[in-house]
Amino acid sequence: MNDRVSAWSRWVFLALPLIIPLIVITVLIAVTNDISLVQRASTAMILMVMVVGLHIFSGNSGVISFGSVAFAMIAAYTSALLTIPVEQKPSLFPDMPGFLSWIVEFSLPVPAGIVVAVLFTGVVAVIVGVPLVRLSGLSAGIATLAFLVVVQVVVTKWKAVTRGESTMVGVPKEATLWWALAGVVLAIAVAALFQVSRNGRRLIATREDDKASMSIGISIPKERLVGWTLSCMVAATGGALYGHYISTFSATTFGFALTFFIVAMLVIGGMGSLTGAVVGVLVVQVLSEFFRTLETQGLGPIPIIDFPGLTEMVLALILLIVLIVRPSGITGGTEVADWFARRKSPESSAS
Amino acid sequence: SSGDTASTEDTAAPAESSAEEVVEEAVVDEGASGGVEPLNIHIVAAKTGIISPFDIQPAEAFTMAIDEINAAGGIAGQQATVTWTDTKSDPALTTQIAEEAVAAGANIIVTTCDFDFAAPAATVAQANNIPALSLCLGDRKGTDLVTIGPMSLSPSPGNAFKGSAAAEFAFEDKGWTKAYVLQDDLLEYTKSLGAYFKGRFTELGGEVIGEDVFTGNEQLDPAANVTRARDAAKDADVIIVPSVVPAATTMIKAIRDAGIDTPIMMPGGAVDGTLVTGAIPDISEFYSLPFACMPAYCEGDPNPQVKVFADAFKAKTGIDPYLSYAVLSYELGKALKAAVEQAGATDGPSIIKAFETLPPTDYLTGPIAWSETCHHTTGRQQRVVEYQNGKGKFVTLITPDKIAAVDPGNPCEAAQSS
Amino acid sequence: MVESDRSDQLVTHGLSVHFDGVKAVDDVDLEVQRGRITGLIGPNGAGKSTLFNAVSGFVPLTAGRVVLGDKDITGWSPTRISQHGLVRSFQDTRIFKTLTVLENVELGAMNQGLNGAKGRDFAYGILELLNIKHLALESAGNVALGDERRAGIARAVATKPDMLLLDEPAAGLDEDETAELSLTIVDLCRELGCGVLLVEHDMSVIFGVCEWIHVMDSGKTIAVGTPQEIRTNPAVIEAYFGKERS
Amino acid sequence: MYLQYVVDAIGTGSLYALMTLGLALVFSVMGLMNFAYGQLVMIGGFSIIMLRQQPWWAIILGTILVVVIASLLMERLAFRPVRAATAMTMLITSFALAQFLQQAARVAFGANPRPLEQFSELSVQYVVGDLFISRQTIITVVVAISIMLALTLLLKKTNIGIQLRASTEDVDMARLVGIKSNRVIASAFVISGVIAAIVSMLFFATRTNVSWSSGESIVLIAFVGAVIGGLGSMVGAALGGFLMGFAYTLLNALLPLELRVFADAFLYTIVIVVLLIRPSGLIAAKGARV
Amino acid sequence: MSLLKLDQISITYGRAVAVKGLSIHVDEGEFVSLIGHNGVGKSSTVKAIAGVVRPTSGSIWFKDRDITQMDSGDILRMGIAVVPEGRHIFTRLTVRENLVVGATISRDRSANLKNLDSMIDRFPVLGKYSSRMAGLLSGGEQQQLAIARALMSSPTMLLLDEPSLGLAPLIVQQVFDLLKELNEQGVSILLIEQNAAQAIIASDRYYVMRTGGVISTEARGGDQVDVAKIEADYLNFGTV
Ligand SMILES: Nc1ncnc2c1ncn2[C@@H]1O[C@H](COP(=O)(O)OP(=O)(O)OP(=O)(O)O)[C@@H](O)[C@H]1O
Ligand SMILES: Nc1ncnc2c1ncn2[C@@H]1O[C@H](COP(=O)(O)OP(=O)(O)OP(=O)(O)O)[C@@H](O)[C@H]1O
Ligand SMILES: [Mg+2]
Ligand SMILES: [Mg+2]
Repeated sequence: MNDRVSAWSRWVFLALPLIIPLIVITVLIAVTNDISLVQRASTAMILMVMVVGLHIFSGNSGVISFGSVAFAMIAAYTSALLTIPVEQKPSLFPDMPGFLSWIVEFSLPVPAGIVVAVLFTGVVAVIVGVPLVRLSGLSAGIATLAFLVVVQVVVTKWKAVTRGESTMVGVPKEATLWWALAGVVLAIAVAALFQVSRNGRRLIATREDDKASMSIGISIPKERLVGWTLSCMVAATGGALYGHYISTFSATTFGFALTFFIVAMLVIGGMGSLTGAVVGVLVVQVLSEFFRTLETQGLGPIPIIDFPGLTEMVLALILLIVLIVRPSGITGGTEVADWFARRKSPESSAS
Repeated sequence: SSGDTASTEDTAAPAESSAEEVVEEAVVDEGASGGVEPLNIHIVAAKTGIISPFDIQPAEAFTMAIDEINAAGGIAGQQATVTWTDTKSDPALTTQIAEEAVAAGANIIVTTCDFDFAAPAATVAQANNIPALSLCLGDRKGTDLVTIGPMSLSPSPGNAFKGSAAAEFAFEDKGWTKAYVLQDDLLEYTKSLGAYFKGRFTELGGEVIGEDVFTGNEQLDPAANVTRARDAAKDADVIIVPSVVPAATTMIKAIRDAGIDTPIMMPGGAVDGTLVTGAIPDISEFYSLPFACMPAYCEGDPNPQVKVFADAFKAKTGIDPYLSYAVLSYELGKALKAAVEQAGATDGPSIIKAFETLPPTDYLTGPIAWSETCHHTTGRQQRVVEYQNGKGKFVTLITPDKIAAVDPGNPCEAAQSS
Repeated sequence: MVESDRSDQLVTHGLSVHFDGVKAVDDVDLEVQRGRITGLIGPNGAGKSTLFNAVSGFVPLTAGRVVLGDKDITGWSPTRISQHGLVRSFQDTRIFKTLTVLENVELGAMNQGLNGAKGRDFAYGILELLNIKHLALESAGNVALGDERRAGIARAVATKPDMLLLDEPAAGLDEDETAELSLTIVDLCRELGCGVLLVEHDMSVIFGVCEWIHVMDSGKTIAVGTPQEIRTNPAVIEAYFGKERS
Repeated sequence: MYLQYVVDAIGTGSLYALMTLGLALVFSVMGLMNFAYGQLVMIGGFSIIMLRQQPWWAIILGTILVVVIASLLMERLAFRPVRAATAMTMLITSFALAQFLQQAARVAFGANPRPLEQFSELSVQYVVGDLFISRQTIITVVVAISIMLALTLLLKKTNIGIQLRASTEDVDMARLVGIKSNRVIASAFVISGVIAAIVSMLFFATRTNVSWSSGESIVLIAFVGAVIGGLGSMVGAALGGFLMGFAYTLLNALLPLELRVFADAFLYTIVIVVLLIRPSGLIAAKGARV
Repeated sequence: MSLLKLDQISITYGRAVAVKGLSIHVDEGEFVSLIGHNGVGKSSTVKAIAGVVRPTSGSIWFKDRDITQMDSGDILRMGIAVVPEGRHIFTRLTVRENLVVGATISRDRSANLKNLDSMIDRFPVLGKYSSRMAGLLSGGEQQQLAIARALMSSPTMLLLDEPSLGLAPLIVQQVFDLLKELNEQGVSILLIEQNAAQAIIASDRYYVMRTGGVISTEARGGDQVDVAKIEADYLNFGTV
């Protein structure tokens, strides 16, 4: 990157090449008014919020987290509890424990519910993060996975508050394509800001070499905690949006399947780069929607493939091939911004 | 259009709305009597993923019913179309597919057998005033008129009914007075079956001498439960295992391997059929309560129509029905025709109203009906099947006298108690 | 770092580090003064790097104390120690490989609050000093070994330490580069006003820049003194230089 | 009864220990946490069904053969190309592979669980005083201990073991000293496949069905066990797997009824605590210094 | 006839050219050193010979066979052993196991054992810590292990990339003595060294390399060479 550019312009280079095309695509899709296209785009962008959230921590710190879906779940449930219409609450939560009985007595508008849910999730993230950020490598992966299991069990079994195995219903279904777009734009903006910030750069240093970063005064737990909290809050935004988008969900919605799917999209896009997070979601979603179209409508000369499981199999195979052909992800861990920067010769910018 | 009648207020307070609806009914009937459009039925159920084993055969049976109806001239003279899109057992995708179905002009949405996976589609249907007919959902929440709304309806009698029926069979027919309940807490389905069994059993004067719980997923480790059962179930007349396959059969096998010979009963129809006889070929002293006794694994169903259905199903799909759930959705298909023809309209509220007022009819396994308060079926003749040496045998028909009073808000409690 | 806060010396008292059975460092008293370059030499495996690790907080002490200025820093975390002005380089560089050389140095500069354009100018200055400015925008993992080592030193220097611990900075440099580096170290010591503790096997560097030399063998101190004294110390010759040199 | 619980727990623990060994061997060889390992167990299950008409020894040999071939193919086609990639990429590759195999099994064998009754003689119980011990438990314990010792010896004492470990650490350098890394790593997959085949026979002996989803969840516990035990040694891995199974069964046995449904939450909370206390596992690998 | 011959090889990394058109050779039984400033491409050359990186053009011949595209294991089996830059010892193997692994290509167990004993003789520290994880050794100790490991394969040709890096002066002397001794026993040597004077004196012949891998000097080495003059030359040639 050019040495003259400020952090601000680095942010612009990082975020805008991702944000602008997304806005353009969204507008084009909205104009077609094709409900199924709108649906697919909304789902993809909400997932993208979660993937970008994961990237903020895992991508920059190099520490695996399988826990981000747990935070999405916490936020989805929190926002649901806050926003379900007051009239429905008594019948949905007849056994709400005393100390939470106030929840039954009011309901917030959805945007407020999402904001409160994200803030609350942030608090949980800090509490969980303080011990967990001390772990690295597979230990961190397993510990975050364990946290996911714990949250899942609690959500599944704490029937009075979460409706247990029963699905959460009555959640206002308000999230639209535009909400999803707003979520993604916000997520990318935040992620890019973090990446060019002092904290973000320090976190990247700890990813490269923990000992060396300590030797120049970087506190690994502190930097990780900042990244972790931010990451969980962005994932939480995705989770809350998801909740208000599908409007009925249960703990299994936020399970291992979603977790691995999100991690896979990050890796396929190229771990360590924000561009990778965005590209990974796009590629995987476009592919899987392509196959779903084949399955339900056929495509031009290709007839409907009505063989349950076949398209999933082929999709998994294609993802496998992508990984084999490009083990470091589609972007190889570079940013769009790097492609601009590479044009300039090092000599000219160093002088 | 006339579909606007069901508003959110109605959803929240179903009891007081009934009077209004009677008034509106006339309006609806008048407005729609002009002619019946062809039905555009969308099945939003899984062909793949974890719930698919429960969805596939019922969806096929439903399609078969509609095919038969079409061959015989259609619904009110119109050919109905059926489209089945795979939800892949994914709730988010389910929402998406349901909305696509609405956009494609569906007038009926058929949802999956499990509440968690059906709810997203049912919610969309409700929001658009389209009937959300479940293939075989047994959970109260799917049909209580409140959780989803009045558009949702199921051909199943519900878990309250099944659990109560099982308790009455155990206590009255078999004279079992001491039960040990080994509860699978994996699903709302398994939990409510257990709860209703216990409720009715103790109401009748039976005693639950012990309880235990397990989670019936793939990593189930039955050892501790079996060890405990060996001790605690010594005096039990019956061990109740409300669970689903494959965990249920793993647990039953472990109990038998441990040398415990006490009768075992599943108070519902999900652990049944070839899923049981295939897995434990020499299973004995096992009882279940399916909706029909399918000839492939069970002899003696009193209704000859069951064999006709099973043969037709085999002829259509190439495999025997491995569970009895297929009969439910088959009956649903037949009842749908009756309802539309009675309503003389294809808008959601009219069809639902017609379902509620259809007279009890024997479509396949005995007379069934729905009512304004209960969107599960009433009057079902639940079968009891006994397995000895790997063979199933029909024992008796049972319709419970009374639904256990364990869940105060259950709108079917009064409707189903005779 | 505020000027008046600066620590004037680093002292170890009876420092020992044992690894199940191996006495890597054994009862070492060492003193490094600010503004002066102290050499630490000894045969391979003498315990020099371990002493670095102990002082900078990377391995726990078995016994003894480490005092930086007026603070007892025994048991502090590496982060805290480096924030208090004691910064070390690594024998195997530990450069941030996927970052550019410049970014490596900028990260060092952040330790004393230099960020943004200020940090970058400062970093360029240090790269210039170490003669690797032309590599500023290269990925640090792609530069040749000698350059990588200089980048590592630059990164440590950018933190503006009070005490700078350099582990074999000249390894992998050829003779004229080594000579140049020696001069740079002297400059650094003078300009930054820091104390330098230097581990090096290249005697031209040690005798060229050190005012004071500490010699270890098998974890123990075997000699301390001026370059003249050490050069002729028979124990040091025996253990370290080899007979040919004398 | 408490003693009986301990016996039960030892049985479960040993099965997971065995599973973890197969996982840990591949990890120690190429730093790969093979999520698709569970699918090998599933493949084992289906091959038992396919071979059900054969005599028992043919089922055993056939299953081992099928699973070993599957394991080798995995290595050759999916993992070799990503060997140089990050641990994360390898993990996700194995995840994609697992998905693929699951769906392939779904296509090949249908959505429903397939009944399976082979090896059910293994669940015969012996009565020793007050205790019931199944044949399966005894065999599992014996097999797990022998395989653990055999693998430890293999890795520590034989040339191939040393070459295996060398290849893990630095494939380029291993080539430079003349190690045929491809062959060496493939041999680890063969062993891992044999273990998976044995696991599948022992595991399905107590089950009644095999389905396309059979392999998914069991691998998770083994996964966690491997990390808790510390991936540095076979003993550590086996210990970790064993403790997971052991603790799981004991929690199920000893928690009061109301808390029993939270058993998983307790187990995984313990996992987190253990990791916080010993981040690199109970038996940590040595070899890293500053 | 040369034993090892590099003919016009070029090596590039992405867009960066590390070596361009380099031709050098080592004759049978010869001790040749290759010196040059930082980053001129010495290590890249070694890696190309060893088969770790592939030259973009040119060819490498050993014992009259083209080894340019050969697998590094096969190159070793032909008799070329490498002490790589940065040691690359196997940190999670014990010291002894590192040595054993060095003898992978030889099936003669007794010869290997003898070899192992003689290495431990040479480098006593390796004997002292033989059952310790190699990653725990000090830098210089690891360097000694890397040299010893390469010798375990009884090579006919030895490539050494800065073997004296991190070694104490006394040990450096020992290593040079060892190299001379091996050379006298018929092992051909290509040595890369920063310690130019010592390398030149030890070798029969030396090359000075400049940026981009161009050879600026090829001259005779040996005891009688005027080191001061060479150093002066070297400085001149090295400065681009
Ligand atoms: N973590 C450890 N565990 C066990 N032994 C260790 C550890 N760290 C260092 N040692 C041993 O302590 C001794 C001193 O090592 P150290 O690295 O301090 O030597 P050094 O003086 O820096 O040598 P060199 O000049 O070769 O770098 C060595 O014998 C080494 O093997
Ligand atoms: N992996 C790589 N990617 C890109 N450039 C590289 C890579 N490795 C080396 N280079 C470049 O190739 C050139 C030659 O590097 P090489 O390591 O061969 O030099 P060297 O002569 O061994 O230097 P030194 O004496 O410092 O070890 C350097 O300019 C270096 O920046
Ligand atoms: Mg050292
Ligand atoms: Mg080099």
